Amino acid sequence: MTTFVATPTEAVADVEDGATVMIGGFGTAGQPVELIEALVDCGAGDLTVVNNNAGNGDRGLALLIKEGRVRKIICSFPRQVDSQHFDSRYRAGEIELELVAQGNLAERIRAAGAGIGAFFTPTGVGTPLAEGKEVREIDGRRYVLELPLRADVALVSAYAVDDYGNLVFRKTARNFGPIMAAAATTSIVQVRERRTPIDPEHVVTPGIYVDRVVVVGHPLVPSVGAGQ
Amino acid sequence: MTTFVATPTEAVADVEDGATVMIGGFGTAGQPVELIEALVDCGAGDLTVVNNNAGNGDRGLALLIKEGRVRKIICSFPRQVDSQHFDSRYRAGEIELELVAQGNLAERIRAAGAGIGAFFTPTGVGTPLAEGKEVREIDGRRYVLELPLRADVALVSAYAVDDYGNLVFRKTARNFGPIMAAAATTSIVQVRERRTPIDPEHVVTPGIYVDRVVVVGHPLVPSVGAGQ
Amino acid sequence: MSAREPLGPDDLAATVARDIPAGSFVNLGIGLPTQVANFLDPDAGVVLHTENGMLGMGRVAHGDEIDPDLINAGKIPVTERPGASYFHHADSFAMMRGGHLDICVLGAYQVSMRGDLANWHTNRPDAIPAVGGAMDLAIGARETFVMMSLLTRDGRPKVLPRCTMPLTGVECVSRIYSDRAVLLVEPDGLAVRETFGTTVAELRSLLDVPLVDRTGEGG
Amino acid sequence: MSAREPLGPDDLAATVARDIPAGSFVNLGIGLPTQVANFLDPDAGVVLHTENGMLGMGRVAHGDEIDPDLINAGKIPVTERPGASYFHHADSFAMMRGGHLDICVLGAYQVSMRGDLANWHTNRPDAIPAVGGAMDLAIGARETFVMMSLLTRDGRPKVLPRCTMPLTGVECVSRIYSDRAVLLVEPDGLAVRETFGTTVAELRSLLDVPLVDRTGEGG
Repeated sequence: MTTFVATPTEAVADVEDGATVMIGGFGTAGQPVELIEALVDCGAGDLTVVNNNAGNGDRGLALLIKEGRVRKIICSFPRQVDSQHFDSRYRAGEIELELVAQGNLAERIRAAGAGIGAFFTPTGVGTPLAEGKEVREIDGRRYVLELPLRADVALVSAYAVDDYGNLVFRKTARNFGPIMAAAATTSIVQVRERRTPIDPEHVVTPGIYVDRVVVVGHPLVPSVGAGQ
Repeated sequence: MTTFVATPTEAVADVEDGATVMIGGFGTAGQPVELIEALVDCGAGDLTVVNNNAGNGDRGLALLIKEGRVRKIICSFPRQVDSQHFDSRYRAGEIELELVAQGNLAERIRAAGAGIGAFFTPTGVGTPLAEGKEVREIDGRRYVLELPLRADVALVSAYAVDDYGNLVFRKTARNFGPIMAAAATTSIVQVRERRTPIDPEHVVTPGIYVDRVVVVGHPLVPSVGAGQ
Repeated sequence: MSAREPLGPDDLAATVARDIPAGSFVNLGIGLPTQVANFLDPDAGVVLHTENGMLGMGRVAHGDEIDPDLINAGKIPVTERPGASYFHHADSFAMMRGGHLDICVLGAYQVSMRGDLANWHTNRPDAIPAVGGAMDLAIGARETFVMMSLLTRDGRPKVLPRCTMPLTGVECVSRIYSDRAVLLVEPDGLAVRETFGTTVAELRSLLDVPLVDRTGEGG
Repeated sequence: MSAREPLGPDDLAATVARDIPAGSFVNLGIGLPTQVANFLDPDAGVVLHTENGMLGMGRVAHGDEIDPDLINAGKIPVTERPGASYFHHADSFAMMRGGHLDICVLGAYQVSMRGDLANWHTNRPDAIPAVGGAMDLAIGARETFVMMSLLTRDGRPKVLPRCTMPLTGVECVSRIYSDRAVLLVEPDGLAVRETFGTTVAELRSLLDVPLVDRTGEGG
């Protein structure tokens, strides 16, 4: 059942040290900046973070990394022109990196939410990212076995929520939000507006996947176009 | 690229003997009756059909089975109060049945469209439907390995299409349509209306999955409430 | 001995409904369990899932409400509640298999003392097998409640040391709601929570399984 | 010897664009290959996919068009074309991995004679590895075109008998569009379709791989 809370601080107050936290967004699009910064303030550390990237600029995930709260990051594309906080922690040996091909990252997250125990994917076969993993030929093609990726908490940014916790997203800010909400024990969502009703045909993430919502109005948007 | 054709007959004219044909619908909701009956008329036989059920009443899939065109059916729930044409063919040994748990059926179809080589599912473990299949314990739970289910042709009923082949569905008639359109080499879709634009946020099946469309207006609707 | 009579179908459905917490996400399968919906408090915010692609399913549709595009898993026309959503079959079963539903309620032919469920195939040689979504539901929801008569029409127990019919799922049932008793499947075996028109002693003589008494009535 | 000069980046992008059939679904990766979009005939109905969840991507956005919620895989603000659609990341990569895209165009550090691709990791000891969607794109589309210079800045060939850098995908490249030649990866090896400011004989001396001449110019 979806609970509405008043502030980002309240929304993330119970995230514990050592938690695995999925963070939506692709670069800054769909990145739940207010929730991440509330997480910085709440003090939880030793986190494992799942995100496509490893922070951009000085806000959001980059700030969490800068503050030394992230023990390990699972992502597909850490290196960017503005990933300086990750870069320096990584080069100093202060953050562990698990690199996952972006589609395998998405499918592993989807598998966790969908109750799939493991899946054979063609992506990564014959590359260093398949090393140590089971490879099997099926119907004439080689596949590598990948495991689901679960989290204690997902932090997601959506566009709007209705009174029942149903979510809609906006343009390419949808990206990882829907699959992360389903893969985490507790999903925490920041939205720009609360609007009821949402047409049942247009719901992207049903309320069953939404545990906690905070309306942030127009969120902070770090500058875009800052690299890959 | 999506092609618009004038009649159901034209839409299915190249379906060949021995083809594997996915047919959307759950019972009669979302069943592409006009396309199926055009398939009856076009004469293709020795078909393998993938559908949740095995026909209801005397129309659509039931008619295809009655006419002896179906060599094998892959489905989750053949036996219904109005599945008499399947029942008699089955009891006479004239149709082969591959029974698949409904969620595994949906996930196998989804896997085909998503390029997944195989997946471990908890559904069916310890039951006759897992016999002969690989079972593996992962993270303390047992899973059975299931393979993707592909088709030469998918017949799907959607609500509306735009000029670009994007589809929207209506209520629970959505069911298997989106995943079958993605799992078949050629997807053939009947719609009630052509309407441009469809809001990009509301598209359920992008046009990339839609090969051929025929507008049938208000389609035939067999009676509902006829059993399970 | 309990003063009460064995429960009729409506009272049984009402008993299940009382145990469904407010705000739960619930699947009521097909057939008898769908009657539980009639006894849910409309204000409790219980959200019904139907595996053919909908959350927020409403009651059965009548007259002009009937819409062939809006049916439940039993293919009965239904209505839509505020806050409903639609999704395709793979997403619907991902929701179930992924453990997102709190409770599903299923009918059963047999349940074993460790919670194995048999509800899809009677082993009759002339039967056409059909499984539908039962296997996914049985293992997918956080809790699986079974709703059935305790005995077959010819008086044989449906709760058994081991199921003799083909299984739907292994160790998946958490509670058995029957006309004569509510049984809890616990790690060390079955417990009787409540009896209807019978006693724990009588249940012990009817069923060939050990029963812990949690009725608070002794025995 | 060909009368033409080696191609500049724009001519290279135009050469790739000419080979993309009308109505194709295409992913242009990030960086250099995205320039191909500038040379596609707007009336040809080529639909661009960006792996961060969109079909029907339009050109780069400018000024007031810039919308932080609408970016491409290189995180550059873009626009939306008529007929666009949005979807989440798992659906987007399912589209790619499932073989639904006709063509993807990628940059490369190295390509082997059998079509192995290396484009994500230089093996430099201080490099931070980053793969993004490259591995999924490389093996997902029906055809993978590589767009690159034929030689490194210090003059070493990027088409090799075997890649020395970590692979992105195995036997996945179907064509190599370079500044000096278009090479086709065929079952029995590489073929030269076209040369720019060079000859097949010169290519043979530059590259340590067998080359079949399909230029129609002899040699």
